[in-house]
Amino acid sequence: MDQLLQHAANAMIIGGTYALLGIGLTLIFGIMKVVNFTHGELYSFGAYMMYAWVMLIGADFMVSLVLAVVLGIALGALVEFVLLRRLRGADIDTTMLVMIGAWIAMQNTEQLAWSGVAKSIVSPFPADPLVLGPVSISWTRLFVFVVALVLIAATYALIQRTKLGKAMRATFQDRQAAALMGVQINSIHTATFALGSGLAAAAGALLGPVFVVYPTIGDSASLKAFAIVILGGLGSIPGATIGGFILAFAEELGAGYVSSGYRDAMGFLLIILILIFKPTGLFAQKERIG
Amino acid sequence: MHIDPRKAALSVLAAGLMAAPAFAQDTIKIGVTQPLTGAFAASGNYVAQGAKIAEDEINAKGGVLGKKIQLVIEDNKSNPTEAVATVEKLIVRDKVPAIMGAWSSTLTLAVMPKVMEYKVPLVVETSSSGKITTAGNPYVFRIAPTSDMEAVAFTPLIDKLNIKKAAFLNTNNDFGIGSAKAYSEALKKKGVEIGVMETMDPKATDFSAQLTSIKASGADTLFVTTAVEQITLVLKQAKELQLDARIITTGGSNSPDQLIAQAGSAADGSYHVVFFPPWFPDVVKNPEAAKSYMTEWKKRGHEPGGMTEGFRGYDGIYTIAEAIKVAGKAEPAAIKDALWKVTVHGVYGDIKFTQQGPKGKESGQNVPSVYLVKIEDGKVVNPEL
Amino acid sequence: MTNRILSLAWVAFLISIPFWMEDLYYLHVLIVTGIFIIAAMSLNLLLGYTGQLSLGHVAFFGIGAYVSSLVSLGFEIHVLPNTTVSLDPKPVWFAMLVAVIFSGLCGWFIGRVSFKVRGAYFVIVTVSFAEVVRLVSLNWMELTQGPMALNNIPYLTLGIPEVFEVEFIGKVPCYYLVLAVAVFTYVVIRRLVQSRAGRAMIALRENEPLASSVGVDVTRVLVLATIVSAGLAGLAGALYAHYVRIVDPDVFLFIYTVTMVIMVITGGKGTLAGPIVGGLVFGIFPEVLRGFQVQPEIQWITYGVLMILIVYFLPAGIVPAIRSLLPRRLVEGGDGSVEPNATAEARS
Amino acid sequence: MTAPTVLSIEGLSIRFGGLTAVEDLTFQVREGEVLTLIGPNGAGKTSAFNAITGYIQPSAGDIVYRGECLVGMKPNQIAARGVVRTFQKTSVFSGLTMFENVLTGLHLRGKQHPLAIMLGLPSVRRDEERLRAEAWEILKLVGIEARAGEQASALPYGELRLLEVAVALAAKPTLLLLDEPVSGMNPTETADFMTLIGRIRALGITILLVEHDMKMVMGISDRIVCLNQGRIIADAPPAEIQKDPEVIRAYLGERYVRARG
Repeated sequence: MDQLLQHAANAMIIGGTYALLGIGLTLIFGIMKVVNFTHGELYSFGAYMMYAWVMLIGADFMVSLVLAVVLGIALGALVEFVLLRRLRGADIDTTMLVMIGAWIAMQNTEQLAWSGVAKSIVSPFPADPLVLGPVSISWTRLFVFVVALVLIAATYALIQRTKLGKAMRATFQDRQAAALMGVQINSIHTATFALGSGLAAAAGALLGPVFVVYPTIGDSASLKAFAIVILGGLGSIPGATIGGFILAFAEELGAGYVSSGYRDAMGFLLIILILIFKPTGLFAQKERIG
Repeated sequence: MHIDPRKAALSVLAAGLMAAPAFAQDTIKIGVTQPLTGAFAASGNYVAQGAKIAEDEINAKGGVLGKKIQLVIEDNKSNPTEAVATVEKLIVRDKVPAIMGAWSSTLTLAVMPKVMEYKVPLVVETSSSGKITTAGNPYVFRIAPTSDMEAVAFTPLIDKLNIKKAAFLNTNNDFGIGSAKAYSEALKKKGVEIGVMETMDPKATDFSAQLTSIKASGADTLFVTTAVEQITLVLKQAKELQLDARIITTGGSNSPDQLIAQAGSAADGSYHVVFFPPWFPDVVKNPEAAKSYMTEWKKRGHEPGGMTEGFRGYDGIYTIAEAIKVAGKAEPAAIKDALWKVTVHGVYGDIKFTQQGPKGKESGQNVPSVYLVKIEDGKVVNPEL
Repeated sequence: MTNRILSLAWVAFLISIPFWMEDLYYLHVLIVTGIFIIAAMSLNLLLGYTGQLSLGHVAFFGIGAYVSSLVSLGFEIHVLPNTTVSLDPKPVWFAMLVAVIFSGLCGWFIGRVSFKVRGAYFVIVTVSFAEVVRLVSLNWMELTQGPMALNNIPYLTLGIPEVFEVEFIGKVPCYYLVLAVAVFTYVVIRRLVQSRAGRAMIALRENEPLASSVGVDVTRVLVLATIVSAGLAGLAGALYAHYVRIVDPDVFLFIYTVTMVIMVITGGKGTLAGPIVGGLVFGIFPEVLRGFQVQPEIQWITYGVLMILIVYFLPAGIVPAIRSLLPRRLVEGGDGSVEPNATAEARS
Repeated sequence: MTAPTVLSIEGLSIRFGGLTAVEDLTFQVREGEVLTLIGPNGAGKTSAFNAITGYIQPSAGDIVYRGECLVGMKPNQIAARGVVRTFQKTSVFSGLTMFENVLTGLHLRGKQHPLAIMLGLPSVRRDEERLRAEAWEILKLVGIEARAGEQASALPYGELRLLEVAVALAAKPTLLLLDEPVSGMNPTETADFMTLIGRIRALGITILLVEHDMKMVMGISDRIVCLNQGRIIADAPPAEIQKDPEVIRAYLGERYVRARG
């Protein structure tokens, strides 16, 4: 029982960042119809920015976190502006190929810039964990969890309460109608991609200090994000949020009670189950076939 | 192959098209394959840095057989198939007469059939799996200790550390599995209870699930076998989960100074099996070699934590250079025969090879020293046992 | 007719290479390139002809490599507490055959499951499939040795034991083996796409509703394409395993799928020559870069940028671009010519 | 007019969400006739077509073709039973030549096993030769053989529409459904198309037509079914339809006057 509680605590904490990753990807897909293969690179970009500011420049941890996210947003906007804008209206395969090319170029630029040796980021939190009965949680992870929840809530508020969010939702529902109503589709696309990228960078910046940073961390982040959005249904934000937590629990319990080697396989097992029993994902808003 | 003038002309053309860079043969090339990227990148880079120190020292002293040596270092990306490709390239394209590599046991085991196929000697500087020298590959010469040697050296310490119940967390590759096997057998012989044996993928970064199970098992000592990147994470995460068990890392790729730098207080209280203790250079067999290496390492501004790893590359290159000297020519077969005759006063100790493996196709195995160090209050100390 | 002569000249040139290529290393590069070209040709069947962007293709390549290795090495696994399944080592040619069939069966299974969904879902499902297979190969250590890799894989021997045997070890025999398999693959794919089945695949790519209105069974055709494509990819994987003689779970990495995709789209998807041209470009290009002492990262960055540029500026690929420059007569044939007496009227 | 019924629609209803496209539709098509469905836009004609050919599932009702229920079958299964359609929006394989389009349309007539194809058996080569000859026949029948080698995407509109019919004919229909085949054609082209329909009829193919061009409808139909708002308001030969007050009110009125004048 004690062990289960500890596993559950571990899962909740990782689930928060998974949800961030998933929401970012699902937003970009839902609004832009782009399968974003660079998502994981934004994640590792966030983590490397954290390393650069905290470890190389010596900036304050919190300031660095904000900077990493802001730079992630900027990089996302740049990618959208340079690569995707001219492809608006192109079919999904074309944009996907471009994103794969961008992914390769970005990952190897990172490898060139930071070398293949893993970097670790020192966090300012005390090393002794918070102990709650049988469960112990490090302060760093707790911080990660809280920030992730705040970011999820902020994203919800942005989409539900602001003018930008309204325009994004309109674009999601019907791009042509939105354009007719005066929504600047170009700006919405840039904003969406920047926001999604910012969330991925935030996840990377948060988890960087928990784990280590190396150039290919983005790959597994991308794969996890894919699994999460399939679980939740492409384009569904609540789906991505809940999907993130489901994936984290599946992984943690699978690793704890089945076999640690299959930790990463759990997400894909879930995908297969979902495909068999509910092919539209748990929270899909639109028909997926066709 | 039959050659006629026209074909020869074509081949010149083709060579020109393919832009083959031709090097003048006034150097002796030595091949090195190391994981410079990927899961073992930190260690691989340290070994390569150590090898370059040896290259420069040897060349500063006039080289070998009147020629300078030239290292051709290839990145095997921590991947066995890539490792084979690098060896293929080193032998077929660069035509090196000897190779040092390939860091991890899995990588070394992967390249062994290739060196046998091309009959080029391989000096193994790091790998610890027993299989390497018992596979019947007469081109393999290992200067690093095997896991069994480590375990034998460790046995007297079992009582002193008062180990009652042990748990294992190791990578699921030849290095980790071989080490866990050797240590668990040694522990069992001493009557120690073996609890959970958890494994991890060499690329994994989150061990909270494994550590939670280990914590629940109630072991008093946890043996961890992997490279320094993962050890850092294991120490940090063990502290986060308040794992009380004493952590002992095996295999010598643990770079204690780097652990102190990166894991901070989480490293306190952990023990580490190393093959070179730069903190007390006077206890080693050849202090002059050790000090010369250490001075140069520091002078070059390399990561201090890498010193316990870099010396492997340093010794490996010295061993090959010495064999070339003894052989009198830079040819694979001659170097292979000469390796049986050399004695190198290296950082590992006095390196010389004894026969191991099936009769008639023995591999060479060196018997180096093994040390156990402890991290206390952010410093490496000689544990008082 | 011109086309046939050109093809034969091209094959004759390829056959001649080992006679004048002095440096075995370049032969090695050509062998590996050839294996990837076979895989790319098989991918082209799905990507180019049926128009399905399958990004899990490396799964079939890797399955072929693992199956062929395991059958030729033999194995023993414990499935249930008291049941062991074991297989004694089998001849390599047999192992390769099993690999092709097994990969084809995997193709059938994946086709049945994943063609329920299209578009982005299909892509993600195929990526996931490759990842699942990689994780299985990594963790089912009793069978696959996990990250320790399957080592010492035997090489192919053909002929009658102790009478006449060819051993495919070393560069020259392996080169000819790969060349023969590549020609075989080309012929199979060419026959397929120029037949009723191939036209049905192209019909799906061009206009799925119309295709089904004239009686094309969408699922059946897609599954057929996947089976053939998977089987040929498995063959490429088996060749790879018996050439490099080691397989590890990284054979399933996404980057290899990407390499195949780049080859196909650079050369020209949906053309027979496309994967060959693309494969040669991307097989030899890294060696040229290496000749200029370019770091591997820069090489990969160049790949990525090239891929983007091709999608922007040469979306159909190199082969169609060249074809549109050449006078038509030279490049006739290829993709289905008209009935003889129609040709003159129709294409004059 | 006592030919046997080949297609029988019974109580067909089609709903999308809350919207009813077709309501309780019942009519029969008889062997060898040309039956036209008319009605204002949104009357449910195309939805009925889609349901008959399996592109959408009806919410209720039966579709029986020569004694076999088509409901629940996939389009290709329905095509295999001889019911083939064209699409309202021009739909060809635009990347292929005209000849290749028709050859592709011959899918159902081919007899080639995948293994035989890959082995390159002579039977496959013979089958291909046969198919090519048939494709050529169809191009000639439709009258577009002169441009057989041109890519479909480069064709003028009128020929594209003919190509659609050729592709459908290639599937060897016994019942051909044409969805507004002459929309956008000029009068000469329309007249030519009417003679083409005559040639198709002569082959013994039954035709179900949706069309707005009243001159053509009145000229070639044996019988006309008029739909309005998802329901049948008339089912009669052209001469009677022209006089039917409800048809005139709902749909025909102005159009017909224009077509006559």
